[in-house]
Amino acid sequence: MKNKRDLILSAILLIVLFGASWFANSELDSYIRRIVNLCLIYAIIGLSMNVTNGFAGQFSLGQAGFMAIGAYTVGIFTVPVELRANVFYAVPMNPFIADIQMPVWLALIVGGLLAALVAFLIGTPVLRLRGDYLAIATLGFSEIIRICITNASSFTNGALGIKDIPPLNDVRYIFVVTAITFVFIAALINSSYGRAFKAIREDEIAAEAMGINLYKHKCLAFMISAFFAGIGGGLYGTLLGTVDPKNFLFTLTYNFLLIIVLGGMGSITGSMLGAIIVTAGLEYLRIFDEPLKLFGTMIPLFRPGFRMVMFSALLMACVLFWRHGIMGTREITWSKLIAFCKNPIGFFKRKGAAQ
Amino acid sequence: MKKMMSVILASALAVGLLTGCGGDTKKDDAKSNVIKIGVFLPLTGDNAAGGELELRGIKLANKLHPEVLGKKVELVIADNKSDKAEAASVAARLIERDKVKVLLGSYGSSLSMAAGNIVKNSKVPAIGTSCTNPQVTANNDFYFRACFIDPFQGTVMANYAFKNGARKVAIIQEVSNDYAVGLAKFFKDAFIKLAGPDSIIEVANYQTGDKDFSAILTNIKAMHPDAIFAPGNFTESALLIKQARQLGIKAPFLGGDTWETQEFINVGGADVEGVAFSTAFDREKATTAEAKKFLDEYVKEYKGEPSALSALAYDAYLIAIDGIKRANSTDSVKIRDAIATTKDMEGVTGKTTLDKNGDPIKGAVIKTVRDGKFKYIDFVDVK
Amino acid sequence: MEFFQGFLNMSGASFAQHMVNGVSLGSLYALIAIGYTMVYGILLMINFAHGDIVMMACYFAYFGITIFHVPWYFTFIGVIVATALLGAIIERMAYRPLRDAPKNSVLISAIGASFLLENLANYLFSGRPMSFPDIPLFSQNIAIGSIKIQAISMVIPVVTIISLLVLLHIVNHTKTGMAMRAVSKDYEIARVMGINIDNVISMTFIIGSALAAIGAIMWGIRYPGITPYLGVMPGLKCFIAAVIGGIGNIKGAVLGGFILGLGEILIVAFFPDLSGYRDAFAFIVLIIILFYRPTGILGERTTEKV
Amino acid sequence: MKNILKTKAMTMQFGGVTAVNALEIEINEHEIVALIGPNGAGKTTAFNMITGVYTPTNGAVIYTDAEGQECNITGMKPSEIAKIGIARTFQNIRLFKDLSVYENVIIAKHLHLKSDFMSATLHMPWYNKEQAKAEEKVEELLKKVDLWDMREEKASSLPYGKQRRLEIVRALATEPRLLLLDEPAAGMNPKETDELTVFIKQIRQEYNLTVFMIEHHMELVMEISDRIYVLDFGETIAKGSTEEIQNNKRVIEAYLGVDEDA
Repeated sequence: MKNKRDLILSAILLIVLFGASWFANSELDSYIRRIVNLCLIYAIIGLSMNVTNGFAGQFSLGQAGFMAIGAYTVGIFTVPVELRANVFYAVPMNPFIADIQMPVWLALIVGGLLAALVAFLIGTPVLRLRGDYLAIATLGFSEIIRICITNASSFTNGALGIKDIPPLNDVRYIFVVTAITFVFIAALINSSYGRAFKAIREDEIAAEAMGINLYKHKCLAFMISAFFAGIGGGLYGTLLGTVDPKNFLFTLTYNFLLIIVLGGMGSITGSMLGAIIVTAGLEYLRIFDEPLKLFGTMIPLFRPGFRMVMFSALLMACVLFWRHGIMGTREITWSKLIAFCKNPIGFFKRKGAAQ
Repeated sequence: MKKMMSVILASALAVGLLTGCGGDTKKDDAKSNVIKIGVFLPLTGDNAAGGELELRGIKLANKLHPEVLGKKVELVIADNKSDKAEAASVAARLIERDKVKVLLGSYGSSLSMAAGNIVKNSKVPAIGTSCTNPQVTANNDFYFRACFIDPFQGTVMANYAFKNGARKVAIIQEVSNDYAVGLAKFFKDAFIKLAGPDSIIEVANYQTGDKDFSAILTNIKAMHPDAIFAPGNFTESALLIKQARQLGIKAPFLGGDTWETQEFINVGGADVEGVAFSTAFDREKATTAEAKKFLDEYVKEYKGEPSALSALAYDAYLIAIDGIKRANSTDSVKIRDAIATTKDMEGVTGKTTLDKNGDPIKGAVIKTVRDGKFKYIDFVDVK
Repeated sequence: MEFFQGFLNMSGASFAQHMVNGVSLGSLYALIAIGYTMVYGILLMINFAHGDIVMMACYFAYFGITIFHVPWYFTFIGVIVATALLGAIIERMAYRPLRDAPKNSVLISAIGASFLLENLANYLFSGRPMSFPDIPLFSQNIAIGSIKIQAISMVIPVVTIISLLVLLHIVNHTKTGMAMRAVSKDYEIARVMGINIDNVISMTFIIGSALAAIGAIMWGIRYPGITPYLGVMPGLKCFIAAVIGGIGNIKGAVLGGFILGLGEILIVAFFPDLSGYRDAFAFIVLIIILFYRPTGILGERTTEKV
Repeated sequence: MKNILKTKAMTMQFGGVTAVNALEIEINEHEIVALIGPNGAGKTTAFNMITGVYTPTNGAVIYTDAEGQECNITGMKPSEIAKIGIARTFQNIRLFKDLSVYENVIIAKHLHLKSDFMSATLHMPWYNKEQAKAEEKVEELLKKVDLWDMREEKASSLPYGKQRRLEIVRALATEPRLLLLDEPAAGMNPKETDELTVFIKQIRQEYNLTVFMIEHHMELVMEISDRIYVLDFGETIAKGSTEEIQNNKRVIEAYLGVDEDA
């Protein structure tokens, strides 16, 4: 049976990748490890953004806010109690939370759940909106979250941020979280609920007429998205070791926007590809920030700031010329992979003909 | 169109590969006659102005002290974009990729803190240039710095305010800026100790990037403070002071070392005349020989008066060179141990001795703006 | 009761000063919001880059006066022309190719354009703030009793009203305006009727950007620090102002601008403890308005045809 | 004969305009009832009120469910109305264009799903069982209506007539008792219209349906309707059997001078 074959192949792939992450963790230098980790974390958040923007068709720009909630939850609850007085030196930590310490995995889940809760609260007023209104309202909420974090010093240490978060630069750990996220979202999209999301994306009115409760499903998608953004944010916090409100400016969301646009809105495998290309690419584009000597002459174009010009130009070029990204709403499936391996040239020809 | 895109992408990648590989030809460094020092500074983004000034100081120091242990010192400069995530990955890159022995930077305490764990874990010493937050070196044996810290700076300004007759002070802080919030707290603590619990009459907040301060200023005007302590970025601070003067607030403004940039005067114009702020260095207090050298060379190189930021960055480089010299080794851990015992190292901002946290014990200069120029008014030594 | 401290202690003079501040800020928001609303009214899309066009105009003015020493009155005309041109170019590059694409693509392209302008400015002009040229005529202070007003704060409302009237005239009484209204009512039918859609939309962007330039000049004189990210917050807030008033409705944008400007000032005036939350105010108002009156205060209610 | 749907003085006003005024409709089980009238008469508005897209400004919609209970469904959400057994199609086809034919139909089974989203995502056994049952039903349905061979194709790539049919099939998949068809024959050629006539009759028989439809093709209407309501400018100007309507003066007047393709 095809399903069984796919399941086995997927399991094998996961095991192989986990082995690779084991190898990466012990063999690669910390710089590469960092980039791998960042790729994985960005993949989680890209996937989460794709649930709302790609599958449910609700254009939300609130990812940075949900990440902030996750990152702060992890930050607040994992800093060792004895170090807290030192971190919260301006305004003492609220006694209500001052003695609660959690292991990272628990803090991650709590962070995700809190983000989902906030998404639920936000969802009621916001999800009635459509298109650009929704985009601007979610962006607004992400800013409100950030402003609240800046001002609620006794919980979040305000602008001073939280330092001394136990670092988690372990590729295996982050890989496992990413794999769980991927499998979960893939399973969700392939369930009846995932199809309901797609129906809403395609046509809200028809979806509703088919008995799909719009508010319930949009809210569900929004919450799931926030949950994983919270988890991703938490991992981001542990990777940095310190968080402060300025990490979560709404421009952070643009990174994930590029990921899902490049990968294809509505494609899970596309989001993974997008995350890897964007993260590694941004790191790679760093050469644009450094003076470049080509054939003995200095090229004056290359100086700090050029990389971000390239980044934004890429985002635009992607939308203008390549609106569906790499994958569109298609997925890389085992059947396609096998067909490709059997006949690489024929595979593309057939696809070309179909278009 | 699709084809064109892929061609462009492919060629971009190819160019990248070519240039990227070019940089990777590094051999075992024990025998090499180059010592690499990494510099990570904000060269773009909000803090670019400060980062650029510090880079000048470091470059100048490198020009005047190009060698140590008979080896050439090579600077590897990286931009951290005023962004913490970037700062962390840039620091990791400098250490892992470029194999730097010492790291210098950064402007902005939060950027330095983002690199804290990386420095600690990879056991490479880092020397902060102008990151004044006490948290940078706390709990981190590998982080040192060339500048004084905020508790000291806050106390200095509180004393200054008190000495000049201020009894009721209002604080306007850039609430989203860690530097401003930290400094405001230490100022407040010190001032309350001097003038009593009711002496801070108001703490108002604004966000980075705000342009309009008329509402908080109108509130504060009605309270008639003797002085206003307003630590923050220079752009926002200059606009704030401008609007305060425009609203008819006559009280003097006090601030921190971030104000010492030409942009502060450019934006603030005549309205920032008479403000007072603490900083690390001034020509008037240029007592050491190194300082004279620095002043001469700086004026020659950059055609302008150096700021304290450049001086501190210059000193950070010197601390690193001094450490390497005394360690007589290129081993990062040995260099770290040598830096930790830095004593009376003669730099631009005076003699530097590092305490057990890795913070220097040195005094502060108080400056003002007069006739469109920064002018020295006072020096406060460590008690 | 401490919370209401500011409210109880406020003197008449302070209140009057707050009102003046609010009107001054509000009229500035209104001026920029008009440009937003105009583009939205025709194209039904948020021109995310509008705030960044304002930013670019500030740089143009800086270069004109400070670097090239052109007298300010000539510079301002030049700035308006250059900015209008920039607007037309952005429309041509970022929006025209996507005319028949899904709305979300246009939105992403707009975000991309805005981000590109910011990064480009950062790259070209460095992140170091530049000072908007000081024009004593506008920056001088005028005192009315204990109330202080900067000359420019009295000019801004006048400029806002004039811009509003000129724009209303163009939209309601000229051929171009008629074409614009036709396009905004029904894009397809306007095309069938022989209206050159591309020209009309370009024209919209040119007028919108010229308004942005006027706004930028006023903004620059009032708040003279120019940075690459200058346009982000004003851009968002003026968009919100436009939505509050009813997006697409020019008078609504002015109304929204004043509501937002006064609101922001008064919330800090009455509740000084909330000064740190001031930027959240605009977004909270936006969400409340969208919840209770999705088309804004003066906007027409529309229903989707099923 | 048992009554399945009735509207009581159902009225819809947009601003100052009355789109539908005090509409009284009664539909009995297993009937095919047509709603006709010139363009802009308020027919689709009436549909929208019945299916919850609009809430009537006045009046009530009463539905009799499978147990014979009368319930007031005025102002209920469209999704809830779909759940109690009223399905509809749209005047301008509203398929899920980018999804496959199969997906279009199985989405309509979602409303019968009892598993919560967690067990669905984790593909718990009880969810899989439910899902298998749904898949079985969809397969059976698609085979019956000759769309099984095209199940993998994108809905938007189907020929026009098939799209119309698919929309009806999708509505059928929600297992309704009352099916509302909004101009099912619009844009069809005579051959397709004939096929549709047969199809509607067939599904009514097969699934024991009640059909309420808006249609301009008079031939189709006269051929299959048991009863007809005629609307003009929001007012009911006539109702009755096909013969009664064909001879009604007011109906002829209303249609005279109105450019109709029927």
